[in-house]
Amino acid sequence: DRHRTAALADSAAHEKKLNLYIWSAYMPQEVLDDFTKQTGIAVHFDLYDSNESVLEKLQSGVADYDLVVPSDYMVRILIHLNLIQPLQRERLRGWENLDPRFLNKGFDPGNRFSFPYVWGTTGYGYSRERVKGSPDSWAPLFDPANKGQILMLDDMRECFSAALKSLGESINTRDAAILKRAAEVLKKQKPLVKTYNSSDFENILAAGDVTYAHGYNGQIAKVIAANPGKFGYVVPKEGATIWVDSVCVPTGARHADAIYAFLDYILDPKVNARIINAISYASGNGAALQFIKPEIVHDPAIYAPEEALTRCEFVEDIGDATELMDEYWTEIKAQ
Amino acid sequence: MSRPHGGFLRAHTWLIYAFLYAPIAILVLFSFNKATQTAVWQGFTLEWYGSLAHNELILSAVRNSLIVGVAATMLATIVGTLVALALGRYEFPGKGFTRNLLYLPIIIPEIVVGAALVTFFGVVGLRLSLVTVVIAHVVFSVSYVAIVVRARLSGFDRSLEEAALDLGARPLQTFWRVTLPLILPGIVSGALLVFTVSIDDYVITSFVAGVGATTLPLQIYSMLKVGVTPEVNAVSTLLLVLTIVLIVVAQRLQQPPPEGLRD
Amino acid sequence: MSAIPNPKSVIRNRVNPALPLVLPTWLVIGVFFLLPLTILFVISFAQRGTYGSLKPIDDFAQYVRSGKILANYARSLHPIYLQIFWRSVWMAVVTTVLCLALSYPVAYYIAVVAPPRRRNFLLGLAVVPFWTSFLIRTYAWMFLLRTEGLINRLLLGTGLISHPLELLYNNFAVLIGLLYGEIPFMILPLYASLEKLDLSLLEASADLGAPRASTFLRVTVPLTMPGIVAGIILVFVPSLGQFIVSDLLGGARTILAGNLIQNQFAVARNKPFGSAVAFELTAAVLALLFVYAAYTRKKGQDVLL
Amino acid sequence: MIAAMPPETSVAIRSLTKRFGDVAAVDAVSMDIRRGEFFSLLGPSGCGKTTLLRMIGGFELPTEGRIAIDGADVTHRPPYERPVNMVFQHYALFPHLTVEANVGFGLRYKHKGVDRARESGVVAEALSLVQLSGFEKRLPHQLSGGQRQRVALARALALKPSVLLLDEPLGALDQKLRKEVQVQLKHLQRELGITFVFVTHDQEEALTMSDRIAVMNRGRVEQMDEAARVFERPATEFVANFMGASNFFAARVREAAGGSLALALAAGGEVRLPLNGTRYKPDDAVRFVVRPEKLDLRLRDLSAHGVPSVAVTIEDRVYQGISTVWIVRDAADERFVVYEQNEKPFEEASRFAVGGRAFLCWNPSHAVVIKPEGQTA
Amino acid sequence: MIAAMPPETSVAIRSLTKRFGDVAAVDAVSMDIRRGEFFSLLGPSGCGKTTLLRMIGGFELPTEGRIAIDGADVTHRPPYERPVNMVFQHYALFPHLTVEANVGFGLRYKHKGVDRARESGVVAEALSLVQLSGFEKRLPHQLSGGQRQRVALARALALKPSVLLLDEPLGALDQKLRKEVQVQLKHLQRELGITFVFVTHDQEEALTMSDRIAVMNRGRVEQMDEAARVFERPATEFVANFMGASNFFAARVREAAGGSLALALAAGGEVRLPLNGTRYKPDDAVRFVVRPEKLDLRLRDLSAHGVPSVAVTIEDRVYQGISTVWIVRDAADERFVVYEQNEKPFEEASRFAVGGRAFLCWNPSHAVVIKPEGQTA
Ligand SMILES: Nc1ncnc2c1ncn2[C@@H]1O[C@H](COP(=O)(O)OP(=O)(O)OP(=O)(O)O)[C@@H](O)[C@H]1O
Ligand SMILES: Nc1ncnc2c1ncn2[C@@H]1O[C@H](COP(=O)(O)OP(=O)(O)OP(=O)(O)O)[C@@H](O)[C@H]1O
Ligand SMILES: [Mg+2]
Ligand SMILES: [Mg+2]
Repeated sequence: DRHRTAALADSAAHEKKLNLYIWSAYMPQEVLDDFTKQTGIAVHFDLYDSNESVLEKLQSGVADYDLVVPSDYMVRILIHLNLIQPLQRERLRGWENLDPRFLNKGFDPGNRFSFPYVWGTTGYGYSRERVKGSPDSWAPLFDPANKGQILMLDDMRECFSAALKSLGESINTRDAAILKRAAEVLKKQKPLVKTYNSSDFENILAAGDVTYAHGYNGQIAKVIAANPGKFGYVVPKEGATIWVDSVCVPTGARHADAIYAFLDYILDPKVNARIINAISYASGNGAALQFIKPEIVHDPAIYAPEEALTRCEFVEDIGDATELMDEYWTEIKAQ
Repeated sequence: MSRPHGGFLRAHTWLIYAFLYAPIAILVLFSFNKATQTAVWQGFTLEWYGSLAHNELILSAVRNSLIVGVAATMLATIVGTLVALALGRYEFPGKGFTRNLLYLPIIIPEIVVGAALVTFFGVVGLRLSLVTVVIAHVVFSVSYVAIVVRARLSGFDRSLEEAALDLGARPLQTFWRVTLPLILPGIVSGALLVFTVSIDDYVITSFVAGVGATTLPLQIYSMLKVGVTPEVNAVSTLLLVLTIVLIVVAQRLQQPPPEGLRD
Repeated sequence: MSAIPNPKSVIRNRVNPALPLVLPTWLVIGVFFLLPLTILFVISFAQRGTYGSLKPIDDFAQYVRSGKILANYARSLHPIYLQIFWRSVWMAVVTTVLCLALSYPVAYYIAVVAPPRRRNFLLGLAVVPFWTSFLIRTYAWMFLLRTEGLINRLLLGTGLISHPLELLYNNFAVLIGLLYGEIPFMILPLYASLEKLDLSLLEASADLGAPRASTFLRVTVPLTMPGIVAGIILVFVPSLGQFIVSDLLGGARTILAGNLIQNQFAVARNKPFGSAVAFELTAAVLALLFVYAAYTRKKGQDVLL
Repeated sequence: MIAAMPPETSVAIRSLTKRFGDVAAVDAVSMDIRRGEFFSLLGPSGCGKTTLLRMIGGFELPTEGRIAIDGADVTHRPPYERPVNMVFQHYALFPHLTVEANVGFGLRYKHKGVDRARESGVVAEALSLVQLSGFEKRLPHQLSGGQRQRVALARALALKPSVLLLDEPLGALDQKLRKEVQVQLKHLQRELGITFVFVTHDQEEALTMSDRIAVMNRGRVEQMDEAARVFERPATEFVANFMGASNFFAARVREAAGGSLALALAAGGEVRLPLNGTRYKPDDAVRFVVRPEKLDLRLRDLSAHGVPSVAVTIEDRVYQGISTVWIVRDAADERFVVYEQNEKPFEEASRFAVGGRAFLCWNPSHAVVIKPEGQTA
Repeated sequence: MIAAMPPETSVAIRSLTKRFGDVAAVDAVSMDIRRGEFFSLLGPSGCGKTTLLRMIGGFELPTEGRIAIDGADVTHRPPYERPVNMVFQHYALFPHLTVEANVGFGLRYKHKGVDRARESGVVAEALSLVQLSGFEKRLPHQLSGGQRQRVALARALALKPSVLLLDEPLGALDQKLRKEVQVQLKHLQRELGITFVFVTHDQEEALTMSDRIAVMNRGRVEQMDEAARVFERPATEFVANFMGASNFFAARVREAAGGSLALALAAGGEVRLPLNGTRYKPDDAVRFVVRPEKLDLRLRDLSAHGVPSVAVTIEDRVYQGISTVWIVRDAADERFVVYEQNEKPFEEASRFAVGGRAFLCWNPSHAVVIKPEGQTA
């Protein structure tokens, strides 16, 4: 069946058409319009709400997308499952614009399959009104004093990462003993947690239901912007998870020409800056930095400070340890 | 027959309706909310309706949802009604099997159905699109119709159909002119159920939707990452108003049947 | 006049007229549901490989002998999971019972008391709320229930309570959410079978001295049993698999069967285990239905499909 | 409490009216049904019998008027609070219950805490009464029409209420079974002293069973009287007609004395009726009726012997088993019907030929002067 | 095609059986119903009339046996392919359709492409036939019992089928309306030459309307014969009984000559019956029956005049309007019933007192010797 898809691909290769599968609010319409104006290539795009959607769609082999923007760990999986194809570097102009800090990472050594689009961190947001001083570690999220004031992401890996980091361990450890300790921490933490939520945690923070909200920088940045001076965002000093959403080309993507035309287009610093200014995420394109609005570049909730970054890790698949972790997680939730 | 308890029943009914509409009121309220988050009230505005007008994403999502909803409802209603008739009327090989076949889609968790379906489409090489979405929806909603219509059929006065046949109507004509009108309430209920599950299905759709097949629920969930904007409330509100208007109109158009022993 | 179905009527006896009626279903569900499901059923005996793919089985015989083939099912019987199942079932039962109790009077009012020409209208009103986004509705509920939510504000304002009630992020909230979501699935089937209720039978019962309650229990309920059962099935089963409600309103602090499966598929990416759990659940529910069907057949009624 | 209600009254109805839209199904009906009496409602299809019964039973709220049972005003009481039971015209058997369960249905309410044993005893009794022993375990849809009707009957009888409402309870039974059940009903009614309000469309049934009969027409009561009187002395043309006394004679008063009334028949000839003529003035137009079985066909004119005799032509002859029906016309072309019981010994089979002439004779005391159509008693 | 079917046969039934579980509702019934004849099925409740009719109509598949209509075997044809229409015992009116629509329902199938105008014409005609003009727009549940039945009747009549099956079509009508509809039906049947298969539980109705009658008992046919003969010459005790001829005399053959049969009554006394006695041997036990209306009560013993006379005691007297019923017992304590039409002129009101003695006389030619119970014709 894959072969048939490939055959189709050749025929469709020169079609002036592009199907994008991407997180919402990652691609401003006007940029796409301009691209279409310049190249005559019509861009259609659908949105997904989780990396797993990408995996499912590509695994089905009948999804017909030309570009996807999954997160780091998913990139590794997609590579492993041959669901994305190597980039034809020679057809790409502007590779040098990419920020070296996010190249050649574990999930895609040598970036044979992907390049960074935007990146961010998972720390926590807090209410400046209720918290005196400015917290800088994971401690408050595990502090009984904050009972009922804590929101944690409803996400196994992120919660374990928080716990592991607070224990000074790697978030990708496969060591059962360490995982057990982390689980203990989370078990102890549960009574303090008001709610686990990864869908609209920012609103819950904004609404004042909780004081501390474990979460992705993007959403929390929006809350901070909407309520000037009321909220803050922390990338704890013990370190946190960092994520990069990378551009990949699915195996059997059919509109080769369009794809590379588009990749060139978004690798262009000015275009990239336009995108970033519109969506206010941190860009994986270093050269674009100079064109990006300063308030974005200097917002710690968007561009995490350098020294914090050094202590951050990417989430990676931990193989069979996943099952163990999952069992712990279930226990924690079920207790 | 005198029915003094009608009062209590009416009161209870309206209470339940209040319960059903309480969150809807909030939903509508927030479509006029200045704030971008759905959690805090920051004053009145109409901008969301304005921005909705040129939010191609949401609009096309709505379009898709309606297409899927209507298509799935029609197909599922037909298929489900037919099988209900078969189950209610006839003895045939594989009757028990059919029964359980119909229970499965309801029993098996959506996510499993979704995963199974997408895998299957992959195997047979059926490109994901609105079509696959409709198929999926029909699959899991046939049962709703079947179950409701079947319930309606039990205790059906067969002598009425016999009378029709006796008067020369073929089975099909008998069905149209006698059976159908009499089981219509069941069919309507079934159809309403299907549309209700279809129009708001997220889990399964998220698996089987393909290029250009983003339905409203998918659109909304995808917005989670950046926070759902009140545009969604706005569009929901519009749809709500539309449907209610339609229902009221239909109600007006329906000529009052002669009052009977019932009321 | 009471219905006189004719068990041996000719309309039934002609050479199988049922086939054209069931064929579409067999096609739709058989092809697009049973086949896919078989795939997953097979998968449920496999093991999760790295990156959530399936672990290749090099020596099948060995795989069977070592009992690995049933590993997933074995694992799902771990007390922790059993506890989860139990809690889910309990939740579902409570939901279903409350749902039935709340919906029956409504359905009765619409189908029997309200003037016929208003029935469709009322029916419509009962379902349209559910044509809006589930997520948004749930957010609305959160807005109503949260500590600084509308309800608490009102209660505080009226001085009925001195400090806010914890309405959100607990089982109460989950129950509200489940109830809310399932009510139409109870009302509609009930309506369908109440609408054809022969009122002269209620008269007869009343005439024989049965007070309203008895008439209800001995005549109305038995005659509408098909609708009741349909409603129970349509409510109980889905609320068993629900997970988003308990995540958002319950604060994801407890985990139900639905979440468990969801997590296996989406987070742990352990399809084999997820499927195993799902199929176990399915088997359990089917078993329940069988028991019930057998029971009713014995009593010569037909109230199931 | 309803005013002016004789103590022995079981069911008192006062100006009761029921309208369906603009149809007045029951129109200002008043009656006192006596305790323990067998009271029949007779009338053409659609005249309001069922509706009246349903209001007594409490299944329809009257548009106007009041109903009292055993002295208590029950106009707004629900059925289960009325000491009455009803046999429904369309049976209303519970389709989900066996014959047994149907019949036993009401017992537990009637006598609280009745033990299973007694209950099944009562049920068996009621069923044997309607000759359905052996059908206990059947479901209604497995019964024939008549069997269903009998189950409905048994169900009501089992409760031995103080007032029993029966809506054509024997309609679907063959004459033989019907006669038997009639006897049993009558017996039961006497024995238990139950008040029966009986709707039937069968005059003979009404006559043989009832103490009193109310004949209804278009929602109103035309005549209410002892069974025999309604039959022998119809008050209005409608009643006369409905009771099958379709032989109307038009005449003018010739001479109105105290003890008798001399009339000149429109068709010619004169008759003397032995009744108080003082209410009439000479030349008044009057109509009187003679029942078919009370008319006799003769070959000779008997007026000489003071027997009213009208010359007629024989138009038709219909064999009816027990009797033969003769259709004849007089000079004024009025149509008359004569019943003649078939073949008593020593009477030659048929003295008259169709087309032949004969004389219509009757016993003057059998002539009933009636009010013109419409006017009610 | 069914063997040995006379050409003029409209409905041919051959050893037709229908079992419900172990109940044989219809048991090996065979009959030829002639084209254009008015054929009645008579029998007690539950004897299988409806079931037989439903098989002819095509609503029940026979367990055994065959049915042919107008020469074509239709045993396995669906109802809509049979040239028959049925008036259902329980009406089976379409609750969602107006009276009009109910009656008009079948027209479009009967004559393809019938225009609205003609259709409504037919409907109006059918409705006026059953006197329901003006009810066109009503829904069934807004009709009285009798009105519903009449709609059902009109619905079937509107199609003017070649065979019309009527299951107690007049059961819910009052006698007056019933008589009128009977006349119209009979008229219609003659005019259109429709074959009527008529189920009734009313002997008189059967007698007045039918050409032939089949009396059924427990699913079997006891006697099938001209209307009058079934009545006058019942073949079995069951038929006699069912036809209301409940006066049975037990006797022994004294002397069996060619022209007459001398019997010694069990109760004492001797009678001579004018019939061929050659079939009997002296001392045979025989039973004969005399219809109630053919018995006469006399003060004197008339045996001297060759009139059979049996001494009886008068037990009871029941007024029945048209006639009076006398219940009497003979020496052997056998019970007899005598109908006496009420008060012909010049007969003193009541010559007999309850408890008094009298003689039971009859015309020997009215005595019918019958087969013992069970044995069918
Ligand atoms: N579906 C059934 N299952 C079992 N027995 C049945 C069924 N239908 C009819 N019977 C039985 O068959 C017998 C004949 O029924 P049928 O309706 O033909 O009687 P009928 O002659 O029409 O009586 P009626 O004059 O009371 O209508 C009855 O004893 C009845 O109980
Ligand atoms: N729900 C209704 N709506 C309108 N008219 C009705 C309704 N119910 C009864 N009627 C009318 O009221 C009149 C009396 O009906 P009812 O049933 O009392 O007649 P009935 O005397 O019982 O006749 P039958 O002897 O045929 O049963 C009839 O003309 C009938 O059409
Ligand atoms: Mg009536
Ligand atoms: Mg019958």
